[in-house]
Amino acid sequence: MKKSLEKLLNKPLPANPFLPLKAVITDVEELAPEHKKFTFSFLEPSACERWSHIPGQFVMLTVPKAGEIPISICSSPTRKGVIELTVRKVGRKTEVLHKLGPGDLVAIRGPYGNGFPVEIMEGHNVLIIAGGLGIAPLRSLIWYILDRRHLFKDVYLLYGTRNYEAVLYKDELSRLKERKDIKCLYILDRVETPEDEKWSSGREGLITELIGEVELEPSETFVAVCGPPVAYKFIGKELLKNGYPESQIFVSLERKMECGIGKCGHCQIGYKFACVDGPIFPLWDTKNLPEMI
Amino acid sequence: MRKELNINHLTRVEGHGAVDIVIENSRLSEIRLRFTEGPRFFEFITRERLYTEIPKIVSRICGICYVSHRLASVFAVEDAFGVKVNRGIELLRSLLTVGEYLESHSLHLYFLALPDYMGYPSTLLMAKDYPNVVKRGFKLKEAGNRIMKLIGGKTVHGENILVGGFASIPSQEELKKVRRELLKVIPEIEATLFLFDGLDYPDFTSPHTLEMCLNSPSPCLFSSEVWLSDGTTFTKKEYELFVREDVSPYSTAKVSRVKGEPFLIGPLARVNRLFKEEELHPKVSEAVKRLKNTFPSKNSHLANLARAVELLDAAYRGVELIEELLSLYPFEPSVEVNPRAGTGFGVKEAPRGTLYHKYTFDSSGRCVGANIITPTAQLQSVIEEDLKAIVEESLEAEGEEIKKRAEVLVRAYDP
Amino acid sequence: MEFHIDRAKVLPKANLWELLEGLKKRYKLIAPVKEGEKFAFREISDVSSVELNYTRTILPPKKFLLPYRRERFSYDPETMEFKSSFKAEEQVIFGIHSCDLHGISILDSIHLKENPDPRYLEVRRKTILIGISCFPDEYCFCLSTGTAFPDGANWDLFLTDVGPDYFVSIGSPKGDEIVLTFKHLFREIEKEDLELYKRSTAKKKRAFNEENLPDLERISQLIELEYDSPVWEEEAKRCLGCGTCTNTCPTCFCYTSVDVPDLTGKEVKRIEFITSCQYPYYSLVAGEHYFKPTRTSRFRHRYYHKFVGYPYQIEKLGCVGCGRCTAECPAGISMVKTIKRLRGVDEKELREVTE
Amino acid sequence: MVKVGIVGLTGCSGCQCEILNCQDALLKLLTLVDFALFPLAKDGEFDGELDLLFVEGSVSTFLDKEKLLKLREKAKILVAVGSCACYGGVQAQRNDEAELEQMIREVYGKWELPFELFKPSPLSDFVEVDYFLPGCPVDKKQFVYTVASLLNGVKPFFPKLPVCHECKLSENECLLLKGVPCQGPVSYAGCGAPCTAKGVGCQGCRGDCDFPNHQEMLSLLTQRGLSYEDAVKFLKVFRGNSFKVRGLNEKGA
Ligand SMILES: Cc1cc2nc3c(=O)[nH]c(=O)nc-3n(C[C@H](O)[C@H](O)[C@H](O)COP(=O)(O)OP(=O)(O)OC[C@H]3O[C@@H](n4cnc5c(N)ncnc54)[C@H](O)[C@@H]3O)c2cc1C
Ligand code: SF4
Ligand code: SF4
Ligand code: SF4
Repeated sequence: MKKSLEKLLNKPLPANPFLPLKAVITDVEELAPEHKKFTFSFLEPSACERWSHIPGQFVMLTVPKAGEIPISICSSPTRKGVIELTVRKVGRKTEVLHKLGPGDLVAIRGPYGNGFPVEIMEGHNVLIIAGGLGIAPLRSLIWYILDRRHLFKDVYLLYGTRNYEAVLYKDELSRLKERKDIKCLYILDRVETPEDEKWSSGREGLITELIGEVELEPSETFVAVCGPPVAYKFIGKELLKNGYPESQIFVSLERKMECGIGKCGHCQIGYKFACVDGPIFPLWDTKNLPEMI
Repeated sequence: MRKELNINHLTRVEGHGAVDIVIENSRLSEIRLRFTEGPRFFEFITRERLYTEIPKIVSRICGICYVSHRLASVFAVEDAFGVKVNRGIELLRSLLTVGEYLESHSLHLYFLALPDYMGYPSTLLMAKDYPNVVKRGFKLKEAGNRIMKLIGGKTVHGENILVGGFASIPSQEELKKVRRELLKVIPEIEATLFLFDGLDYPDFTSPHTLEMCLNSPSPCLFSSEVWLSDGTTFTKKEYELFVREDVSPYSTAKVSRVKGEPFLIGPLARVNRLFKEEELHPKVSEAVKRLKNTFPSKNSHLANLARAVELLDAAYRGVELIEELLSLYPFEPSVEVNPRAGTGFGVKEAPRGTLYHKYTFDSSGRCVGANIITPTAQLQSVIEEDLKAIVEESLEAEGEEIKKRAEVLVRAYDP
Repeated sequence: MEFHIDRAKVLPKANLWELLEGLKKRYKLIAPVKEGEKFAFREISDVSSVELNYTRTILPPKKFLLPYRRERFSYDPETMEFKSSFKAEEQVIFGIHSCDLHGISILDSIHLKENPDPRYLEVRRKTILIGISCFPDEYCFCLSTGTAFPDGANWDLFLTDVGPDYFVSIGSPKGDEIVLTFKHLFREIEKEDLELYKRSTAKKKRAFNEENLPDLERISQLIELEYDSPVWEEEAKRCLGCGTCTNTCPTCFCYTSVDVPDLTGKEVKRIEFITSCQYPYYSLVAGEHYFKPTRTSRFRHRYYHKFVGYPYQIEKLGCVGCGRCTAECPAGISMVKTIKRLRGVDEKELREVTE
Repeated sequence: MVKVGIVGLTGCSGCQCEILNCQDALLKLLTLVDFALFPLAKDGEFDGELDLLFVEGSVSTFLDKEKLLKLREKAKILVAVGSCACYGGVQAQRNDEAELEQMIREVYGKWELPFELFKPSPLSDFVEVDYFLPGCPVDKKQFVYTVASLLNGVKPFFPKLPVCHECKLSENECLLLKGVPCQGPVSYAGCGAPCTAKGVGCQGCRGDCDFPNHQEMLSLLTQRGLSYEDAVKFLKVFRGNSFKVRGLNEKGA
């Protein structure tokens, strides 16, 4: 028998990585039609203490009776004790979740995935690009950066949505606009109502249009992108055109997942697993990972 | 004064039926039994299909007696092609029929008929008060289901019932298990027999004069000869000469008559024949001696008791069939089938009555013509006659009561 | 001179049945049996049904380590208390061919290394693997994948047929224990046995037909470079997407999990069932978006995962050359032929080269 | 209590029979739901709202249609049970081959009938159907799972895997490889492949799996002794109403 296997077989039984922790919903906020932000707290106080994550990581959330779903953490690790998840109602399990309210029990395991390389990003400019629900994991990054603002150079946030109604974290993002330490550019697919007008200052179009307006030295900048799968191709192209290095552009990818820890296979992207090797990938990987975007 | 009584949906029957009764000046002026179920064009959809598809398609005529439809069509195809199966295949087919009777008769007795006599709208609702009776119903059904699943592959529409035999056959161990199970349900069937003997059947004499069934000591054993209670017998090839079908002016089922008369088929006709000809299985005969009701009978309601008698027959036959089967192992699960042009006939006793299939094939084995006569069609006129009689007897009663009596009667036929 | 090595013994063929009887008494014994024209690993109740000269079973012995359908947990949706009903049994899987042992070795890497699965670990610990030598048929290509022989990786005993006897290699302390328990059935090795053993190895190698072997040299690179080859689409046209290739593969491990509530809603079972990358829903995410939308992309993915993915993840090829995916494919699609086509060698040419 | 209805239109009652075979589930359900409408097993008409309605059978008569439309209005959730309700059933297999008039003439010998008919059609031709449980008959386990899920407020999950999946995992010898015509590769699993376990090829009673490769299926069937025409008819027995050889699987190529 090989030594390596002998070692593996003789290890004490590990804790079951599939066993989630009980958590309770403490708050639900309706952000936009079909989009709700849920705040959770673990029932066991020590679990709250122990919890920490990196922006960009996700959890496996058990929706009682319906099943487990992978959801990005949208709260920042710098704010201890709470986990916030923003969930769009798209199907079987999310529908059931949307019916739950404060006091209801769920179960959570994680955090999983690699998260954004925040430590490497320190000391650099950061450009954050969010499309639609993609703002969720990036919200975690935004607050992480803002809470440790001194560690980073200039920060930009580009955010595109369908219209004002679909904008998530409306208050929070409006307030960010006021701040001096982050530059926010918002755009809408359609500007129709006065609210739309106010939100994007009348800007209508695709998020790619904003990239050219960013005043950052590309080689000194890390880019974090999250949005619908179809958007990556265009955003990537535009970023490269503007001189951002491929190895400094990070995208968050979504795949079907059943386990979160590299066992079920559903999330394979080329030779990598989105759950353990991702969900954050440098754009450079697109060259090597067919079907990535 | 004109009174119209309509039963728009007969409940607790397998098909869809309605009864219209018109009473004028305290006299029955019109009565109609209508089958409202949509036609499914079986004689049409079997056309141009290969002979191998026929049993599968006609299986879908009825989900409760699919074994009979499948086998009747298989007999017809084999008749057309001159196929002779071996004894083992024949016995397995009989055993399948045992399964079908156990399931179909116990379904009818416990789930469709029994609530009428126990005063419940449904057997399911009896479960609280009579859990054991309900469970016995399930248990008997299950015994039949297991046999059908074992041989046919599924409980309903098992696909392993083919022209020429079977794709595979059960092992001896599996058959022995079935035998053990059959022996175990025999006491339950006896209990059923006495339960149904003890029920309060309405006094009723059906006006029909003619009864018909296959000439065989058990519906689980096959025959190609048809028996009429007036002493006539004829072969399956002559079926259409005797049983004449007409399109009904108000029902989706066709109407049949023999010698211009309505005629009784089904469990009561079969059991009546066995008594008349003294052909009852000896073990069944023993049990039947202890019953308070007697056969032959013209009380249509006793079809229910006749079903219970047949259940017992089926179980005993099943045990015997398995014994013979075990002595035949190993045998070929199927025989070769070579299609040729021609017409074939198949008759079989389905749980609710005699069934007739006829197909004509071209030389490559594609169907070019079909005729299927179902028990429901053949029962239509005899049930109508019965209804007429029962309504005339009940003219004094309340409308609801008349309806109720009519329903119970129709249900006894399990159309 | 007395010849003696501790890592091997000789089991005279006649003694095998007694060994199996003995094992059956102590453990759940699993071994190949014949079913129809094919073979399957089954729990054995009568050792005389064990089939020693089988080609390949329809399903690999994987099913006794990772059941195709298993309950991960059950839980009470009110309290969110999770319960695992998982139990591992002491079992012996007897008669595993070398390729399947390598297959298990791949599963070991997946389930024991990163994020180890305690369920797998427990089963694995309680399972004794006894291999047996074999000869290739036209579908086997384990010589190319380097899995034709057990390399001392993960089994307990390995029986090599050397004519009158089995040459028994001992791979683990557990294997040793078995030999000790049944001492009387084994004898020491003699020099001739070693000769016979070597000869049988050579004999197996020679039994492969070059035509049935793919060239797997730098296979990862080949698959990557030929990513856009028309061969994929041509082969995929015939693919039914039935999933047989992955379901029968000793190294495939993908599964889907669903929560199944009972009628009363008091208990929910979380069921994992094996699935296949060949099924469209496998890569379906919200918005009806299929990441592998075409038959071609699904077809290609299997090769990609086996020959690029596994090497990246666990530094081993994901294929052990057992030939099941080819032998069982209803459409007759052959892994070896696809690889040969990708290499641009068509069979006629190949014959010309070898002639 | 949750009100459940189980009704049949034009079909063989095999599905309702199969439902009655779910002994354990039924006995449990009796304490959980009210079978408000179940004509096969229960008396009484019911006109109220239904939480959960299971409909068996195809729509072939005017009466069927009326009944279905009325029931749809009363039912919060409508589940089509069995292949007749989901696809039209065997009776719809030649819908594309002939006019209604011809069908009626061949069966009744005349065209004028006292009732209005149309070609056997699936429920979804007339009303919105929430869930489909195909199969001829419906599978017991799937039925119970569906009821359990819906009672718990969760939608049931039915990936449309091919029958080969269940067939292979039951470790059956592949029939196509033995030369027996089998529709497993293009048919929707969920039955547990009972037919192939008996050595009978899958007859496709549950309709198509996701993105079926009909072209290759047909060519495999013709290699197993069926003429192309017979092979098409073989596939059409249960999918006649929806089956088109070309153009059905654009996504699959
Ligand atoms: C790393 C990661 C992070 C995510 N973060 C968020 C987030 O922050 N907010 C959010 O709303 N959604 C997020 N998602 C997507 C979310 O997991 C799916 O929308 C959810 O699982 C759908 O479940 P459902 O039962 O409601 O949908 P279903 O009814 O099951 O199906 C709807 C669609 O979702 C797909 N889907 C089903 N299960 C999964 C699964 N386990 N993983 C991915 N897709 C699936 C189905 O294929 C189908 O197309 C994330 C997904 C991943 C992989
Ligand atoms: S890919 Fe095919 S040959 Fe290779 S291990 Fe899997 S089933 Fe065997
Ligand atoms: S027998 Fe049919 S269902 Fe089973 S694997 Fe072969 S083709 Fe698929
Ligand atoms: S194997 Fe095919 S024919 Fe048989 S039940 Fe399943 S889907 Fe229907």
